[in-house]
Amino acid sequence: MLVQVKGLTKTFGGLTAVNSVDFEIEKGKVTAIIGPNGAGKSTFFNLISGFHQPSSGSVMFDSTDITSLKAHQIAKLGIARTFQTTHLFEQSTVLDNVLIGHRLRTSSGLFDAIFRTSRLKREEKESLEKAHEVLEFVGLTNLADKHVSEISQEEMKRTAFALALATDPTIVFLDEPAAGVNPEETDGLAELIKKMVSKGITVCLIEHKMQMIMNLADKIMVLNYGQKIAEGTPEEIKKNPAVIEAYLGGEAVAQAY
Amino acid sequence: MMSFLNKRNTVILLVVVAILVPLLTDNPYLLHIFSTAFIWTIGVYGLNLIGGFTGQLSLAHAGFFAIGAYSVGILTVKVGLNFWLALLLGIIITTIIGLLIGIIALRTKEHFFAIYTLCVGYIIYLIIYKWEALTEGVRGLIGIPPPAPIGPITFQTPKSQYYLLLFFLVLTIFIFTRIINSLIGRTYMAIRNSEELAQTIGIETMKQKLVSFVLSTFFAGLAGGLYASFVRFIGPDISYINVTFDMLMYLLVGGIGTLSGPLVGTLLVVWISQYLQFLQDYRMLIFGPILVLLIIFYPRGIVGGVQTWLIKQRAKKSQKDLSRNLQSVVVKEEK
Amino acid sequence: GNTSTEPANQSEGNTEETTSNTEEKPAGEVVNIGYSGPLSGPAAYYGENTLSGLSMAVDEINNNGGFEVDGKNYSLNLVSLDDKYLPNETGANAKRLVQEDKTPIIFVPHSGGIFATQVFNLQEKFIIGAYSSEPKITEQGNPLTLRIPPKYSSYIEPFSKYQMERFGKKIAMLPTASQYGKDWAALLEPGWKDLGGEVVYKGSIDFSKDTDFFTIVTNALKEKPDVLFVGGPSEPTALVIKQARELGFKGGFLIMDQAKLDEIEAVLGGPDLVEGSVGVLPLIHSKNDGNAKFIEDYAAAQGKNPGSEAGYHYMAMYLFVEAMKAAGSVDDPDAIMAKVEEGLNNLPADKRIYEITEIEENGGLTTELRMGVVEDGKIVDKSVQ
Amino acid sequence: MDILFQQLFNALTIGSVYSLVALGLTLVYGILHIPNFAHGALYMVGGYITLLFMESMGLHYWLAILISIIVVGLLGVVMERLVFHPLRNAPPIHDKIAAIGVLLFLEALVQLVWGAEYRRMLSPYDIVVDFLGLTVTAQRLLIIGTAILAMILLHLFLKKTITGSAIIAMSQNREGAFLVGINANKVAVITFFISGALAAFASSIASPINLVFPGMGHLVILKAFVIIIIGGMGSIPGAIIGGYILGFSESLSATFISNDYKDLIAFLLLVAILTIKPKGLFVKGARS
Amino acid sequence: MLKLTDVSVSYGGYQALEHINLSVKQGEFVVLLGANGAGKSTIFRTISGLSKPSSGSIEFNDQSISGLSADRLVSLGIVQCAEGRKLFPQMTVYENLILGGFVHRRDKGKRKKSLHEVFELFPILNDKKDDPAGSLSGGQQQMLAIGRALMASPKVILLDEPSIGLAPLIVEQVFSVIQQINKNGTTVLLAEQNANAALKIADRGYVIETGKIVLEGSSKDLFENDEVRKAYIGA
Ligand SMILES: Nc1ncnc2c1ncn2[C@@H]1O[C@H](COP(=O)(O)OP(=O)(O)OP(=O)(O)O)[C@@H](O)[C@H]1O
Ligand SMILES: Nc1ncnc2c1ncn2[C@@H]1O[C@H](COP(=O)(O)OP(=O)(O)OP(=O)(O)O)[C@@H](O)[C@H]1O
Ligand SMILES: [Mg+2]
Ligand SMILES: [Mg+2]
Repeated sequence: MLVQVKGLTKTFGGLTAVNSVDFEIEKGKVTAIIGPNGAGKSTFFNLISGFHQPSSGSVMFDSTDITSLKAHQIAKLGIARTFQTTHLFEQSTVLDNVLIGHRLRTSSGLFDAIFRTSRLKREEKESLEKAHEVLEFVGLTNLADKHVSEISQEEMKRTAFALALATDPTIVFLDEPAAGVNPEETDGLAELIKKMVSKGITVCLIEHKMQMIMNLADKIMVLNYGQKIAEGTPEEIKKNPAVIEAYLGGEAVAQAY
Repeated sequence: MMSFLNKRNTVILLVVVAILVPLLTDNPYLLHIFSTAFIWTIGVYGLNLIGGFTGQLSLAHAGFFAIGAYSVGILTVKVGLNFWLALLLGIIITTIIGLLIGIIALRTKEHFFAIYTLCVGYIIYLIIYKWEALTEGVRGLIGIPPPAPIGPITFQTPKSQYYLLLFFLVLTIFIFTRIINSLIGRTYMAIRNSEELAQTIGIETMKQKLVSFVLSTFFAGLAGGLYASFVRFIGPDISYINVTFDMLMYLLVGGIGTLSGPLVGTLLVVWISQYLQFLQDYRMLIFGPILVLLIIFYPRGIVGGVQTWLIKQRAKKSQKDLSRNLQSVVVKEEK
Repeated sequence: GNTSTEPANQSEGNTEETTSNTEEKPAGEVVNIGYSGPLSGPAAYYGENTLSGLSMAVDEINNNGGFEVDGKNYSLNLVSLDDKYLPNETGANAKRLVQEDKTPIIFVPHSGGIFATQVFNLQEKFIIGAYSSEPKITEQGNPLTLRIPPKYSSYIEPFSKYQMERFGKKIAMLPTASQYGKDWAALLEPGWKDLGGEVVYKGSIDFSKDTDFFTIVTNALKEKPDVLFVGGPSEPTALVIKQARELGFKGGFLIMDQAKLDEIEAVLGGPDLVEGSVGVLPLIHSKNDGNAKFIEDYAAAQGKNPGSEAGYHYMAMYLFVEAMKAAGSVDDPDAIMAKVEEGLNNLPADKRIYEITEIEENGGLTTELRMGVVEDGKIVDKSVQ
Repeated sequence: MDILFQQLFNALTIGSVYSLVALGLTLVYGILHIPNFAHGALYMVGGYITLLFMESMGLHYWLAILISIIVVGLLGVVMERLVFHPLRNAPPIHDKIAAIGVLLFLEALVQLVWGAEYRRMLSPYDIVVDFLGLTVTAQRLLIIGTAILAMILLHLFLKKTITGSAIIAMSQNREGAFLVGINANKVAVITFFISGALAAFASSIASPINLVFPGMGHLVILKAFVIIIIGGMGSIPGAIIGGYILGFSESLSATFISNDYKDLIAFLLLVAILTIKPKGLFVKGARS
Repeated sequence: MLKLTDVSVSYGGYQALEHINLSVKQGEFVVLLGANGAGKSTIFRTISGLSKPSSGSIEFNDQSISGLSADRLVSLGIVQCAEGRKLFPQMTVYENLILGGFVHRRDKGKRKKSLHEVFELFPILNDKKDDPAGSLSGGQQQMLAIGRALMASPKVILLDEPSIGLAPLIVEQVFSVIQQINKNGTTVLLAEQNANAALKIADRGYVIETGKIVLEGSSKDLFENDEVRKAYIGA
């Protein structure tokens, strides 16, 4: 198991956003998290990626305990993520955004910068190559010099993917990667996710787009009010009455029409 | 590539002009104004690094400037050290204090950071003002020696001091440019852009902000040390908040977060305020509103404004080219 | 541009060229006189006061047809620049004045600025008209510095004696937190002790920073002093006196020379609260042949009584003119400086605002002591010869 | 013991002034997120306007204060309209710098009009009274009394009137306020008016025990920032409590530690607090 | 009553709405369906004056209201109960409701009457009227948000995903309240992802996809539409 979560809990004041969740993510697979708005999905991601400190519970990554590590330390271990509202470095170009993504794999410091040491030059070259590589991977090579404010929603999503990939991750957590993207482009993004998996990257994603999830996911976890209410293959989830009730839409209501 | 060459040529040209100035004129006043402007520019680059590129507005920089100046002053006057040694120690002292303050101050964010550093600046002022045994209090430190000669080179005359300060200015700009154009500079800008995102891509933002802050106090301390030996007298006033405000004004007029903003802004404002001397106490009646208007209409100062204008021009030109091309296409088709 | 044809405007110093009536004057050469002082910011009032004495003298001299040196007629032109009290600005201003206006003399009314100009005044050849009682400015041994105000050390003993006899031996110190206040306190403490007195409280008040003086005055009075040493600009000093009385202080006040008894009295609306004070005798209370005309003219022009800043600068301007005449040069600082003594002797009777007793070896003027006390609601001249 | 009580009384006086100034500052911060560096200039202008109407027009103290409150309140409004409103979408750094520009301008303007000298404001309550065995002046009792009254009135205004609720609503959720039909511009204008009025009132009641001069706002504003940070930026009770905390710590440290270092102590207090709690003492949970 | 003609909205470079044409008649109950980020909230924000359209016009009772500020629209009777509730968390339930009636602040009688009605609709709010709004549970907060909108006595109420984050039971409750409001004469425009429940009570509906209206019709038609079933009902 690549990621093992045990009894993970997070409270905000009086609200329990994530409530003792046990969960595992298998290497090389696509794992999805679904659930109603406010169910605690994003919070779950925030806990794993070190953005919030859990109130209790533990997170293991590749048999290291990362529960109390900081976000940047977790990123260095190979965990990348994207945000629900696409989060990019607004005032830069696509290339600059992605370029900085590789910074955590470089070690040049002030000294290198001032004296332009060979290490700096090498690492700058590396970062640039990496940036071009991931931009090509997500299909944005031609937009490299565009300002992020000039590109479309879907292109932003791709840039966010590229940024995550530039950190050389083992696993990426994608928070609603296809939100606000039309169906055709959604398919494109799904293809991209598949491509990532085939490259050996483990993917865990949150999505409300059921068709996409059902096609992509190997395993789905359903959260409701911070609690895990179901877990299983897409087929199992589709049929799960609790999930239909809480999320997919109560059959009772539909029939009553 | 063309523009890069142009930029490099401009820089070389500027440096050559700066070197020629003292040869063309004997006016010590002119040299004096340039020299002081150079000193401030160095300090303003420090402010630009942390405020403009890393996005943390520090209002304590007059304080760090003063720490540099007083360290050099005290070490030369009271301890009797050689100027160069004192300058080195002064910078070290400034950066150590900067480090200690930064560790605490950078835990706060945005407005809190600005006000926190404002208060830190004021504390530095109060300490300089009250600690008479060390700083001579309100009287100030007198008799600070000019930079000690290096071998045959002495720094007694306005010209030689001008060259010395020019050297440090060019060095500052060089270091600054190197930093900004490297991975480090990109890291700082990433933090300015979004600290949160920077963290998720594995950047240790606290450490990076701290390095940037310390480096910015380094420039402030260097400027302060040079100031002490240039003016050769220092009083607590140089650590007062108004001096930070002045530096901020230089930075804003030039363009915050731009490479050449500190240079352009400082030279310009220092000269303008010389020309506006006849207004005396009413200078601020003009400066105040100018500052406000500038912020509203040219938030990135002169350099930023020019950059935007150039981009627009280029866009216009390319659009014109495009429409011309289109026209020619149309014309062809009509034929 | 300037409109300073009415005298009332001249002291404002708000324009670079403060000369007036240039058109009416007989053609002759112009000698520029420099000034760099605080004309904006917190110290601006002080700066304006110093400048007012200078510009009054300059205007008078010009209106009287200038002065003659070596057979040539000259008029004066006062060039004043603002340095915001910052030494580096003073330095820049001085360089500019020398460079652009060829000023042989530059008046600087604060020690920081004086120190900053002493760094290069010998190279650039100009006299510093130094208005500061800071001892170090003359200790530097700068031959082109003339210290205008007197040393205040001579006040210590008579002031102390008077108050000790009248009120008692315990003194609490609450002067202004400026350098001047501190220097005073530093001299007063041993002086007071030498006379057998006791210093029961040492503090200082920063008028521009303290929001309320009650706290510190309370603390000082807790020690039950007989005499309170206060000082600084007249208005805040008056306020300290008032608050001390409010808090029940019945003793006397020993007032630093910066504050003027007459002004304090005016601020407090009468002599009741200042009863038992000792300080420098205000100019208007020591009218004599030397200063009567000046006091009247100044009051007419400025609408207020002249303080010592104005008086000394006024006199110093005349002194330098006399020195130029004696030296036979308007642009050789060394020559002018060498003839200051002679200039002093030639000073017209009605320009002797203060009685200068000597010029010290190191270039400091020494003035005769004038002491005033408030007894039975009146300011009384107690000058000791 | 006597001195302790006397000093506590002194602290109460000065704390009242601090609280009033800090209130205006925190109000603007809470609602518009502007750290208004020019607030100290409003304080100063307030003192001058009162003085002007007392001296040159011969108006009664209270009438002059009333005019000053209105004039400075309007000055606050003008500032909002001309400077901060155009900058409402700009990055936060810009507000601060624009405020500095306003500050420089107002100080120069006051110096131009009234000169740089220290001035005294004479209040009609210039009498010493014996109050519970302490020496106090009527003016000081007046400061404490009216400051507390002003705070109570402000509290009632904010709590009991619907306009007051609108102001608080805006500080808690801007969009929510729009959705119930609150006009953002009006609230901004009212807030700036109140803030300016509080500054003018504070300086008008404090001036008779101090002096009126162009730099009088400098340290007050700096301390007001210390206070609102201690009290949690935007928190109204925090500003009041913070004002008194600072008043007491200054007065007591001047008495028992060192007068020379009492200002330092106030600022060190802040540094200590922020070191432990980077967002201030009384800050409530996340504000959206 | 409410009519959008050719309305387009963009956020910076991103076009969130393209040529939206939409109308709601007096007393009608209309639902907007669409996935996350389709643009439903943007339509609401635009009607309420919180976002400015780059082109097109909005009419209310045959008068153009484009460009009016948010508070003017509220006083005209267009009230939104927004996504994310936008309550005043540190104010009490009572204060929140009173502010809901801000536009009628001079009419005390009306305020009292509305308050009474709201408390009748949601008795729980009366019980909790002195508690800070932030302390309520999600469902209660949603009720408060609706109640606050009702305090303005709206002619048209815009409800943006009122069922968000609510337990199914509460969802049903909320929906029946909305139905009740509509029956009492208030025109309702509702945005929902929960097509199932929404179509059950609405008269008519529009389907939005990436900023465009792709389908419109009566609730029954939409419910039976295969595309809709596939995309939004999932069964
Ligand atoms: N920083 C925070 N402070 C307080 N409460 C929070 C915070 N972050 C999230 N919450 C609360 O935690 C709960 C879960 O939120 P979360 O963002 O994880 O939901 P989600 O499942 O991602 O929903 P959605 O599908 O709408 O994105 C919500 O009630 C939210 O209001
Ligand atoms: N302030 C904004 N700046 C930039 N883009 C925005 C902004 N608000 C919304 N968007 C984008 O506009 C699109 C439409 O958003 P909108 O909120 O209207 O969707 P929605 O249909 O209400 O979705 P949901 O079901 O998530 O509430 C989305 O892609 C969203 O990311
Ligand atoms: Mg989420
Ligand atoms: Mg929405």
